[in-house]
Amino acid sequence: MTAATLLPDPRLEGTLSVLAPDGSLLRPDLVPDDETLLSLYTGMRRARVFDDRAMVLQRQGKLGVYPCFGGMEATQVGAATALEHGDWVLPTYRGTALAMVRGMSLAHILLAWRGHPAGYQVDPELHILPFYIPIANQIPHTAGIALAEKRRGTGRVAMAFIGDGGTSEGDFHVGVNFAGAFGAPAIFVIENNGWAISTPTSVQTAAKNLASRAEGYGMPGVRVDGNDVLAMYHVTREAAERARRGEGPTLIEAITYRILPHTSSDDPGRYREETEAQAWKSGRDPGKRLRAYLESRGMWSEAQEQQVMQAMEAEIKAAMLLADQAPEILPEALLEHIYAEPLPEMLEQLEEIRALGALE
Amino acid sequence: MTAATLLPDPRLEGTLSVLAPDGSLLRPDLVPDDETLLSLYTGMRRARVFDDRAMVLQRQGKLGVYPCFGGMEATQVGAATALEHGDWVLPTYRGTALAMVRGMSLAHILLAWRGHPAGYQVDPELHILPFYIPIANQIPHTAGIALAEKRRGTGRVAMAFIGDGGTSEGDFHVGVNFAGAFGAPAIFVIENNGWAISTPTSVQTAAKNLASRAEGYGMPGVRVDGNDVLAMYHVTREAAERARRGEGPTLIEAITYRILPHTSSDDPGRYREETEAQAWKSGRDPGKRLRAYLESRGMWSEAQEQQVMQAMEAEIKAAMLLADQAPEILPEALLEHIYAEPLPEMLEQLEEIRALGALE
Amino acid sequence: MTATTERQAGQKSKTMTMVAAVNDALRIALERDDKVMLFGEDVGMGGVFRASDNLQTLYGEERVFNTPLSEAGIMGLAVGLGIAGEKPIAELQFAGFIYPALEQINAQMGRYRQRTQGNFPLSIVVRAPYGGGIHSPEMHADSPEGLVAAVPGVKIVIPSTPYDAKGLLLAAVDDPDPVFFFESIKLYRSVKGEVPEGHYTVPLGKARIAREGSDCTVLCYGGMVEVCLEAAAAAEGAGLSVEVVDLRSLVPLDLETIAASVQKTGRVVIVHEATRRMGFGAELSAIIAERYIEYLHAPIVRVTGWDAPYPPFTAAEHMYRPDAARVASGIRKVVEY
Amino acid sequence: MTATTERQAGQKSKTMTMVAAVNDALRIALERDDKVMLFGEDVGMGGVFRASDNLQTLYGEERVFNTPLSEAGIMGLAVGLGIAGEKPIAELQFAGFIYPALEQINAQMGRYRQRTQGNFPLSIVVRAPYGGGIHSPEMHADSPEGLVAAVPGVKIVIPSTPYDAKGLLLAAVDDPDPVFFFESIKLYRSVKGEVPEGHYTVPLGKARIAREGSDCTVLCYGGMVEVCLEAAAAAEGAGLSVEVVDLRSLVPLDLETIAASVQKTGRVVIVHEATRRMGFGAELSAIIAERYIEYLHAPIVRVTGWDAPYPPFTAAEHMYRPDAARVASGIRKVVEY
Ligand SMILES: Cc1ncc(C[n+]2csc(CCOP(=O)(O)OP(=O)(O)O)c2C)c(N)n1
Ligand SMILES: Cc1ncc(C[n+]2csc(CCOP(=O)(O)OP(=O)(O)O)c2C)c(N)n1
Ligand SMILES: [Mg+2]
Ligand SMILES: [Mg+2]
Repeated sequence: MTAATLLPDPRLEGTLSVLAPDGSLLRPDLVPDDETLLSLYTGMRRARVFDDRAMVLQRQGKLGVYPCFGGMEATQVGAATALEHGDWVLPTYRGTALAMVRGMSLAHILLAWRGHPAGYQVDPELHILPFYIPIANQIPHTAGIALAEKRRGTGRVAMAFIGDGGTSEGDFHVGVNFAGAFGAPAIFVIENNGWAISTPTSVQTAAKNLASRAEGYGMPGVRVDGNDVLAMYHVTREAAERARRGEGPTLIEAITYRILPHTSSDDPGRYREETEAQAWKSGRDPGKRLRAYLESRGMWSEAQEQQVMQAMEAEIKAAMLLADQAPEILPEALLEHIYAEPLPEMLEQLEEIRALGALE
Repeated sequence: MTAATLLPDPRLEGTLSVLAPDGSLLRPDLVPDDETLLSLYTGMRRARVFDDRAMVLQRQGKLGVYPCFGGMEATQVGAATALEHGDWVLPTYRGTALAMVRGMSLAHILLAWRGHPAGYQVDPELHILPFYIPIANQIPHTAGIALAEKRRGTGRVAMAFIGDGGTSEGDFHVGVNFAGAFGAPAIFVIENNGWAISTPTSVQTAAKNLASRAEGYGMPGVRVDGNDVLAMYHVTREAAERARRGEGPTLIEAITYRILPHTSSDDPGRYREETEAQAWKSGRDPGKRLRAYLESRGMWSEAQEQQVMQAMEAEIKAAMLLADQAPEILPEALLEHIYAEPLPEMLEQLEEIRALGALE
Repeated sequence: MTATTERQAGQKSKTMTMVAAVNDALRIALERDDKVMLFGEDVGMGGVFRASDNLQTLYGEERVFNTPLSEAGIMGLAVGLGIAGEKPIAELQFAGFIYPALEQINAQMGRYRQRTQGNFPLSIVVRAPYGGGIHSPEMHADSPEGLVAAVPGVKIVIPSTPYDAKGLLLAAVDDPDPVFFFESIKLYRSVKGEVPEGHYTVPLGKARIAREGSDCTVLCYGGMVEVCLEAAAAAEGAGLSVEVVDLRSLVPLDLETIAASVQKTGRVVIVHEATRRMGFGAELSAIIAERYIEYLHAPIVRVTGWDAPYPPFTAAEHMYRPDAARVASGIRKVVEY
Repeated sequence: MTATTERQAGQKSKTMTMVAAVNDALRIALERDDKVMLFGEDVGMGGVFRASDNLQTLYGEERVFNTPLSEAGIMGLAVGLGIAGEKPIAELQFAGFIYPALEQINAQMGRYRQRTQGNFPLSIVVRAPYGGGIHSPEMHADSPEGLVAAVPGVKIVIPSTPYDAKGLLLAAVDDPDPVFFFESIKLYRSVKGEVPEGHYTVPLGKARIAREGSDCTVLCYGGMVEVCLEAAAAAEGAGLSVEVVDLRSLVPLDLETIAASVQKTGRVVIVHEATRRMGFGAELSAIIAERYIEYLHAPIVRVTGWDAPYPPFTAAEHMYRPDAARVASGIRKVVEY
C-alpha cells in the first residue's frame, strides 16, 4: 500500500467502518456470521470479475454502452445481501451487482446490456426491477411499492439505489419525501462515488454531505464507508429492520469512488486527474479489504480465490453462449407489450415492418 | 386575549421572535429604527385592508378567484421591507402584500386578479415578478436571477416566497440546490401557514420542520415567527446581507397560519375545525402585536390608525375606478406577446377572432 | 374483474351531474376491489371539485388519501403501487398541472409494460379535470390531452355525459393499461343526465354518434360536445345536416366510426379547446388525410384554442374557448367549400 | 445584435463536421456577446458529444459551466437568467431527458413573455442532441420535438448540415424568443460540409429545398434529410422525381415553401424519427389538409418511428428508425395512388 492510499479522505469523515482499509477489524460487534462473510466476499469477487469481463465484451462489440461498477461492488453486494427474498430492489444503470446478488442470471444481464427484449423480461419472483436509465425516476416508485407492502402488512421493504448526481433531480426529493410522509418501509441508498460523469459532488451541491438531507424528510440519515462491505451490510440490515418494524424509511449515504470511467464510452482523462482514483483503487479496494480480514481469520485461501475466479469465468462463458443463442428479435418485439392488446393501428404498423423485412 | 390564544403552539418552537404575541418586547437588540417600525406597521395595515376589501370585491364578481393572505401579512411585509430597491422578489399567488410593499399600484394588482393583461405588465423597475400560479416554478428562476446578479457583481439579491405545500415539489428542491451550488445571492422564504388547501404540513412531510432542509443544500436554515413582523424583517435583512457579502443563499421558514380560506373559492369547514385558526386569529394577529408595541412606546394612536385606514379605503376606491377604466380587451391581447413577432398563422388566427366578433 | 359489461337491462337509474357520476363510479370501484386506492392533492376531503366527496369516510384513510404536493410524486406513487400489483386511481388536481409529471408519465408509466416485457403491467387510472369555461385562474384551464396522446403505452378517455363518465371510468379501472381520464371542468355541474345505479361499463375505444347528420362530420370530445351539438342544431335551421361524433376515447381511437362518418359526409371539422398547433386535432386530421382522403370534398378544418395560453378569469375567455358560433363558422367553411 | 446577416461574400470556409460547426457557433456566440452563458450537465468539460470542447478554457468557468444534475433546474436557471437579461444557452444532455423539464418549458419558458406583456422576454437557446442511429441506450434516442412544438411561445430549429447548424445556431442566439435547437446525434460526426469562418446566420423559419423534384414532396428535417435524399436518389433510378424539403425550422414553419412544393407535386410524404402518433408529422399533415388539400392527388403518408419507444442498442434499431427503404416505400404509396 502506497503512502497516498493511507491519506484519510475527507469524504469518509463520519462514516461507519467495520474494517479498516487494510482489513483490520474496527468493530468486532458488527461482524456477521461466517456464511454471510463468505457470501459477501464471493459476491464481490464474482461481481468484479463480471464487470471486468463486460468491459472487454463491450469493446468487442458484444454489449451496448456498459456502465461499469468495478471498485464499487461493496455498496451493492453489501446492501443486496442484507435484504430478504421478497424485498424489492430498484437499481440504477450501474446496478449490475445488485442484480447478480438478487439472482438475475448472467445471460439475462448480458441480454439486458445488449438491448435484447429478453434482457428486460425481469422475473417478478426476483423482485428486482429493470436497470433505470432516466435518473431518479425509481425513487417515487420505491415510495409506491413500499406503501403497497405497508398496506398489506407483509413486512417487505423496497430499496432503491441512486447516484450522488441523481440526488439533484426533482424526483429524488419528491420520492424520498413521499416515503417519509407515508412512513413507508423504504431504503434509499445514495451510491456516492464522487462523480456524476464529469461533475464532482462539490459542484453538484453545497451540502457537506448528502445524508444531511434525511432530516428534512423526517428520517434517519446514515453515512457509511461504501467500500466496506461489512459496514454496508450492517447499515442496510438495520434500515430494513427499522422499516419492518413500521418505523419508516432510511436514507443511507455510501461513500465510494468511481475508479473507472463513467461507462464504456467515457474518457475520464478529459475531466480529472487520476491520482484520486488511483489512491482509492490501490488503497481502498473493497475486495482486498475483506479478503485481508478473512485471511487473518484463516477463512480464505489463494486456492479458494482461484476456484471462485475460475468458476466465474466459466459461468460467464456459459452465459455468453446462452445469450448468443437468444432468439433473433422479430419485428413484433418493437410493438409488443406496449398495451395489453395492440391497438389496431399498431397491428398495421407491424405489417409495415414485416413488409419492409421482405423488401430488403 | 382568551386562554386558548396563550397556549404555546408547537409549530413555533425554536423560532425567532422579537415581540411576544401581546406586543411585549423580547429582543430589544433587534428593533429597527422608528421610520422602519412605522412603515412596517402601516404596510401591514394597508395590506390587511386591501385583502379584506378584495374578498368583498371578489364576492361582488369584480375579481377572479382571489388568494387571500389576511393574518399572514407580517411575513410578506417584513421580508419585502427588508430588501432594497433593485432586489428581486418572486411571489406566489398569495403574494399580494409583497407586491404592495414593492410599490405595485393597487389598480395594477386589481387588474392582475381580474386577469386583465394590463395587470400582468409588471414594471421591470419594481423588480417584482408576476404572481406565480404553478407551484414552485419560481424557485429555479430565483437561482438564475441571483446567479446573474452575482456574475455582474451588483450586490443585488433575489428573494422567492413559497408555501409549505410547495416545498414538496421537485422544483423547490432543484432550485434551492442550484442556488446553493452556485453560491448565488438568493433568499428562499417558506411561508409555512400550516395548510396546503386541505393538507396539513404533517401530511406534507415527516420532517419536524422545513428549515431543516437547509443543511442538505449547504446553507443556513432560519426559523422565524412569521406573525412577528420585526422578526421577519430582521432575518430577511440578515439573509440579504449574507447574500450581498457573497456568502450565498439562506432558507427561511416563517411560521404563520392561514386563518382564512385557501382562496375565495374554498370552504375550510370541509376539512378542518376552526379552533386553531381562531386561536391564531385572536391571539397572534401580527398587526395587533406591533400596534401594542408601538402604543407602548407612544408611537401610535387611534387617530393615526383611523387615518391610515381611511386613506387606504380611499386609495382602493380610486384604484377600482382606475381598474374599471382599463381599456376593453381586444382580440389582439390573446395572441400578442407570444413571440416578439407573431407567426404568420397567428395573424390568421387573429383575423378569425376579429371576424367572430363581427359575427356576433 | 377485467371483463367489462354493458349496462344491464332493468338497472335502475338516477338523474345526476357529471361530478356525481364520477363520484359514484369511484365509490363502486373502491367497493368492488380492495386493490383500488384513490389519492392526490386534497382528494381526502373530496377534492377541489368534490369528485371524491365522502369516499375517505367510507373507505378509510388507507385507501383514500391526500398526498404531498407533487404531481411527479403522485404519478410516481401510482407507478410504484402499480408495480406492486395495486390498482391506483390518482388525481391531478387540474390537468394544467400535469407538466411536472410528464417525466413519470412519458419515461415510466407508458414504458413500464414494455420495459419489463409484460411482467409489470400497470393498471392505473389518472383522473384530471381539464379545460375552461369557468373563468379559472392562469394554468387552470389547460387541455394537455395531446401531450399525453404522444406517449405510447397510455390510453386517453374523455367523457361528455354523466352516463359515459361513470361507465368509462369503471371501464378504465378494469383496464389493464394506464388510462388518463380527463374530466371537463365546465361539465362537472352544468350537465345532468340519467345514470344507472350500480356497476356498468362503457367500453374504451368506441365513439358515440351524438347527433346524426349527412352534410358534415364534427369530431369532438368532452366539453366541446355540447358546443358542437349547439352548433349542429343551429345549422339545422340553415338546412344543414351535421353529424357530431363524440370520440369519448382518443387512445384507442375508434377508426371505424370516424371512417363511416367521413365516408358519408366527405367534410370534417375537428373541435377542441387545446391549442391548434399539436393539439389532438392534428393527429385526427393526419389520420383522415392518410386514410380517408378519397372521401373528402373539402379541407379538414380545425376549430380550437388559439396558439396561445388559455387566458385567466373572465376578461378574455369568451374569445378563446370555441363556442357554437365558431364551430358554426368552421362548418360553413367546409360545406361552402 | 438582433439583426441577422447572411453569409458575407468572400468569407473563407472550412470543411467540418456538424459537431465542429456547433462548437464553432458556440465559440462565436460567446465571443460576440458577454451576456451569452453556456451550461448544462458536463458542458464544462466539453459535453458528452464534445460540442462545447475547449470553451470553458477560452471563456472561463463563470460563462461555461456544469450544472447540478437536473433538467428542470437547467431550464429554470435559463429562465431566471433570461429574466435578468442574460442570454443563456442551455444544453439538455439528450433530448430524451427533456421530460423532467417540461414544466419549466411549458408553464414558464413559453409563457413568460405574455405573462409579463412583453416586459420580460426570454432570449434563450436550448440545445438538445436528439434521435437515433448510434445504438444508444434506452431513452437516449428520443425525438421529442413534437412535445415542444405544442408549447406556444417557443421556437424549434433542427439543422441537417454543418453550414445550417452554425448559421441557424447563431441566428437562434440572436433571436429574442426561446429557441429549441435539436441536433441529430447521428449527424454529429457522420456528416461533413463547408462552413464559413466567422459569424453568419441562417434565418429561422426558412425551409431549404434539399433536392428539387416534381412527382412528390418529402418533408423532413434533421437526421432524416440524408435518409430522404438517399431515397430520392434511388427513386430517380425508377424514373421518379422527388422533391426533398428540409424544413430546418418547425416553429416558425415555412408555409410558403411547403405550399409551393405541394402545389407542384400534389403528393406528400412526411418523414421523422419520432413516433407517429402526435409526432410533428401530425401537425404538418393537418396544415396541408387544412390549407392545400385542393392540390393533393394522394393521401398524405407519414414515415415515422412506430408508436412505441425507440429500442436500445443495436438489437432492433434497424427496424425502428426510418431508412431509405421505408421512405421509398412511402414515396411509392403516394405516387402509385
Ligand atoms: C434524467 C437524466 N438526465 C441525464 C442523464 C444522463 N446521465 C447518465 S448518468 C449521468 C450521471 C449520473 O451521476 P450519478 O447520479 O452520480 O451516478 P453515477 O453515474 O456516478 O453512478 C448522467 C447525467 C440520464 N440518464 N437521465
Ligand atoms: C404545480 C401545481 N400543482 C397544484 C396546484 C394547485 N394548488 C394551488 S394552491 C395549492 C396548495 C398550496 O399550498 P402551500 O404551498 O402551502 O401554499 P399556501 O396556499 O398555503 O400559501 C395547490 C395544491 C398549483 N397551483 N400548482
Ligand atoms: Mg456518481
Ligand atoms: Mg401553506
